[in-house]
Amino acid sequence: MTELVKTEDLSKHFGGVKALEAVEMTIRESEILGVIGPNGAGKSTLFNVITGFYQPTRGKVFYNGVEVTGHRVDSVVDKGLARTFQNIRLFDQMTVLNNVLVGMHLQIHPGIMETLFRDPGKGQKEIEARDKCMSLLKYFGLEKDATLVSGNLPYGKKRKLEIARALASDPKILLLDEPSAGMNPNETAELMQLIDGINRKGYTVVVIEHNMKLIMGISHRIVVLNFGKKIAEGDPAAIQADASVIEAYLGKEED
Amino acid sequence: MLLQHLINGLSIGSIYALIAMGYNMVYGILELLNFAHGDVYAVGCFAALGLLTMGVHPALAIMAGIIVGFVINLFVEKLAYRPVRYSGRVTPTITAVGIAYIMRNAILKIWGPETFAFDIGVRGSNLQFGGIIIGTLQIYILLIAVSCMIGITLYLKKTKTGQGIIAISQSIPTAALMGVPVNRTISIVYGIGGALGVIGGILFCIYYDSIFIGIGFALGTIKAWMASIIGGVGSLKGAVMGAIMLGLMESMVSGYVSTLYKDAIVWLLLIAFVLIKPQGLFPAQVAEKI
Amino acid sequence: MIFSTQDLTVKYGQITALRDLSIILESGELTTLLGANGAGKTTLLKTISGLLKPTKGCITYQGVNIEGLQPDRIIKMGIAHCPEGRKALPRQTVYENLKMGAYIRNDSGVEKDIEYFFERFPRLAERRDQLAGHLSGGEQQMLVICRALMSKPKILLLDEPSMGLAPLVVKEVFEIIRQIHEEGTTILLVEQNAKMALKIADKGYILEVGKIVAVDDAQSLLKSKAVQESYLGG
Amino acid sequence: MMNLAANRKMITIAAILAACALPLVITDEYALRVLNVFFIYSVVALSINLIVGFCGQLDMGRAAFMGLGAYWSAILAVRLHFPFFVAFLTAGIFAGLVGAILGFLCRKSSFDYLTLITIGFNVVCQVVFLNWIPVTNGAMGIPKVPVPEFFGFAFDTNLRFYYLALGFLVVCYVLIERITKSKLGRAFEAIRDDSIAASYSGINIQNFKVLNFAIGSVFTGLAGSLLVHYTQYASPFNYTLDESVYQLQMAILGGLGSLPGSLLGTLILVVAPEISRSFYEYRLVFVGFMMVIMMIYWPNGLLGKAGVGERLIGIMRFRKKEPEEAGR
Repeated sequence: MTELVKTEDLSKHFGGVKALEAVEMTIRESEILGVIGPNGAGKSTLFNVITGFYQPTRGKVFYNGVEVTGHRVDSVVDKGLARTFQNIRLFDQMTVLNNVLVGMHLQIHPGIMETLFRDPGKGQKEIEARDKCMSLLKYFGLEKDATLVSGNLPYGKKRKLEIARALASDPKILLLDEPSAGMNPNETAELMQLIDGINRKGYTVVVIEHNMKLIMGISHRIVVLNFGKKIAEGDPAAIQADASVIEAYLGKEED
Repeated sequence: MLLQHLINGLSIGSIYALIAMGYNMVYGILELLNFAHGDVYAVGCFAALGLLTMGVHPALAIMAGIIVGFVINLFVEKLAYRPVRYSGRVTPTITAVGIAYIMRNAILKIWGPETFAFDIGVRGSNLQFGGIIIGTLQIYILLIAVSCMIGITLYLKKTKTGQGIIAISQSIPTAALMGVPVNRTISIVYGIGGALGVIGGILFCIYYDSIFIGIGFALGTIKAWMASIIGGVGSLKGAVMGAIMLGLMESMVSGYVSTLYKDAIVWLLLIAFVLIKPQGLFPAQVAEKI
Repeated sequence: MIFSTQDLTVKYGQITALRDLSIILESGELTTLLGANGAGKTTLLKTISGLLKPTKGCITYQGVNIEGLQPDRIIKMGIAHCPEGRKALPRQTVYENLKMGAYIRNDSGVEKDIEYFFERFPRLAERRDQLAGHLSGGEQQMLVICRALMSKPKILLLDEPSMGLAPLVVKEVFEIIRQIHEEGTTILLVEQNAKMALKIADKGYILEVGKIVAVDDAQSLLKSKAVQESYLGG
Repeated sequence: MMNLAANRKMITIAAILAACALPLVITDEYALRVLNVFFIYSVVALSINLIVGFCGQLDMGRAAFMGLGAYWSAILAVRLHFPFFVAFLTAGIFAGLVGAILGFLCRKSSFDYLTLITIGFNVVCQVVFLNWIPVTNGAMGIPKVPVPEFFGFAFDTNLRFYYLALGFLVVCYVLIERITKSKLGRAFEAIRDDSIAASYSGINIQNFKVLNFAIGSVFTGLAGSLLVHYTQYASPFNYTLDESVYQLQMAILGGLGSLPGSLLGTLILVVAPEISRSFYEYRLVFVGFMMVIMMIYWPNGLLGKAGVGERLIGIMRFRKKEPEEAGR
């Protein structure tokens, strides 16, 4: 299986706090990779370092064998990556459709002529992009909301829109940061199906989650972090049986 | 000659330091780009002028001016800033611009744009060492500025309210959980900021023997900003250091380059400074969380 | 019953974080509140301590309604909230942090109490004049708990005191909590570390998406499969 | 949807036609003059809206860019005898270049620094206009700036200029509207709403901020140039910080983020001082009160989308404090 992302000795320290310490991990093509660990284990920091938002204190990140350590976020994103955020980050004042169109930023190249000398939204590139975004919104059941201001959407739809926006850039890898936070069990079940469907379309998905039902239900492989270190890696069954994981979550059994 | 410029720069810098301290106390607590700082304290200075011309004893007049600065900032905070305290950055900044214009034009309406003599009857003599002239006034200014700085530092460090202010500047919710009355404490900070501004402003007037509308914005707010850019926005230590460096820089520029372009050159230096050191000399460490 | 909430509903904009939540704290008991991320545990504590305003419902403390009061009033009444994420005041020293904890007190015993905590936690005493931001995670947590106790509360709200701490430090922190409990303080403990919490608790509530799904005494919860499932997906 | 779009187009065309026909009704020279000034300032307000409203960069020094355009154009036309359209177009390019440079210097700066630097830049420009006597003629200003002239046709009456200014406004409006509705405009808005999410959509934030500032400055510079050719006099006292603040209020009054709002806001603030002498006298006080009261009760302006102002909050939330808390 091709390794899309590979990290070597990846470490990130904040002052004296070692948020990540010598993490070696890979993201393989077309898998669903779960990343779990207690609060403060360094999961989000891992995402942030892999995507260039933080500079690692030590170590390297490779995309398809090419080193991207120290690159700006937008140039890393250009390598075929998209993400969602733990606390939803939508463009609150823009319409649902425009949110998704921003997601397509790197795909649309209208040129100055089309921008200045065609009626707004009537350029060929723009129409194609719009059609693509609408079909994406349809897939997420948001087509009726296309003209609404995204800040006014209910919570569940915001979560979906964030995923739709991420997919609009047609990434190779989709990073989901706690997608089920604040969802009720029904919504979570729906989300699981959605993630599975996305993966079946050929996208590689990486999920950070606290919800064990979700992570155990959909992941092909799981990486467990604790105190910034990778403490386990394997398929869901192996992880569930792993003593160090149980300890990290439930606390040590007193003898 | 260099030494003379250093001394002049130091005295004007210490005045800027008082103004910048008042500004940065407020900034440190709410991160508000307080456009109105200078214009608010200018009201206090003009009130002092008004009392002086009515024949009130200078000490009383100055005291009254300081109280006016304190009270006005207190009310402005309550009426204008508190409602927009959590409305992001643009909204409160524009509110502050509005306040600045209200205050400035109130002064213009009452006193007009003229320059007035500001005579409190203290005329210092000059001490001469070799070729260098040190006005006793300069020494007084330095003393007053330094004692204000020490006073504020002690207030913040040693009193309960002072510690509450420091706590609020780190985290409003955490301070609230300790029992710090957030709204009242923030009001006090604004008041102190205004009062410090008036002290600085009046020293300025005494130093130059005159008062005009420009002591608010052009010589106050802008200098406080400049000092903050150099020292690092929101840091008291940075403000003082930045203000003194600003004073020295200005004194050097007008001594060796050009008085005419003093402001422009200083601004250009600052823009260059921002380019090289965008967070100032004493940056506050903030890690963005996503 | 020293404290209770009745039908408490809290909304963040459109999201309902708590829905008709009712809990009861008995005087001197340690009650723990368990649930996944986003279940509303922290929201409940913030609402009790006055940082958030409930949309509906009431909070009763010693027979008085306290919902909607400002935080500084609530701590004066004897409810201290020790927030999650080790919220020490990083730019103040350990000593100043403790003194801040006594902000509402005007009695002369403050210095004595600080000395008491220093005696009890020599690690803090060693760092007395260091900035709190320079302490390790465990030391900060210890400091934050002590700081909350400095107000001499009748009820202590503890939000995830073990979050992000090494196992050994967690043990230490729980030992502190147990001691405080034994000294008679009523405690409401929010934890992800379910087993440890239930071991020292008298009673436990389990929250799911803003609602209580189970309440029982701690021992029965500890034995229940439901707890294990909600945390590790069974 | 189609209907609405078609209607909008009809309304726009009708409005332009009505504006073209207006001089048939209003023949008063004074009123025409006010309208001409209104057209030009509208472009300034639109450019402010593009920078502040669409991209969330609080620029407080727009008047400096007007001045740069004006002085460039005046010097080229008066001293170097360039024809109007060369002076006019290069004024836009010049202002745009300066904007790009300033934007580039501030590309990594936080919100505060950008605001401070635009103010500082305004002060610097004013000092230069006033004191660089060999070039700017100092406090005397540059008189006798030639009226706009295309191929021998001079726009030398208020009526003739009316159509030039109207045409200028229409062209600028259309261009700005197209920019805001293109990929470019979406990128600006994305940066305003959430710059982190924007960078994760592949937007190079620094470049787009510079671009935004440069584009806005081109329009401001053009407006400055046209105004100076209309009034025929470049005065250093027209490009002060006060002027910038007044212009900012034009955009705020109509509603940040609303292009028609900028026209309405400008109309009110250009016409009001002409109608009422006392408004003129107290205009900055009024602006002060308006700013405070609007920010508290009415942050989305006259024509802003309902609720937009409320969400302007999102532009740059305080990160260290949670607004839901303690703020009540």
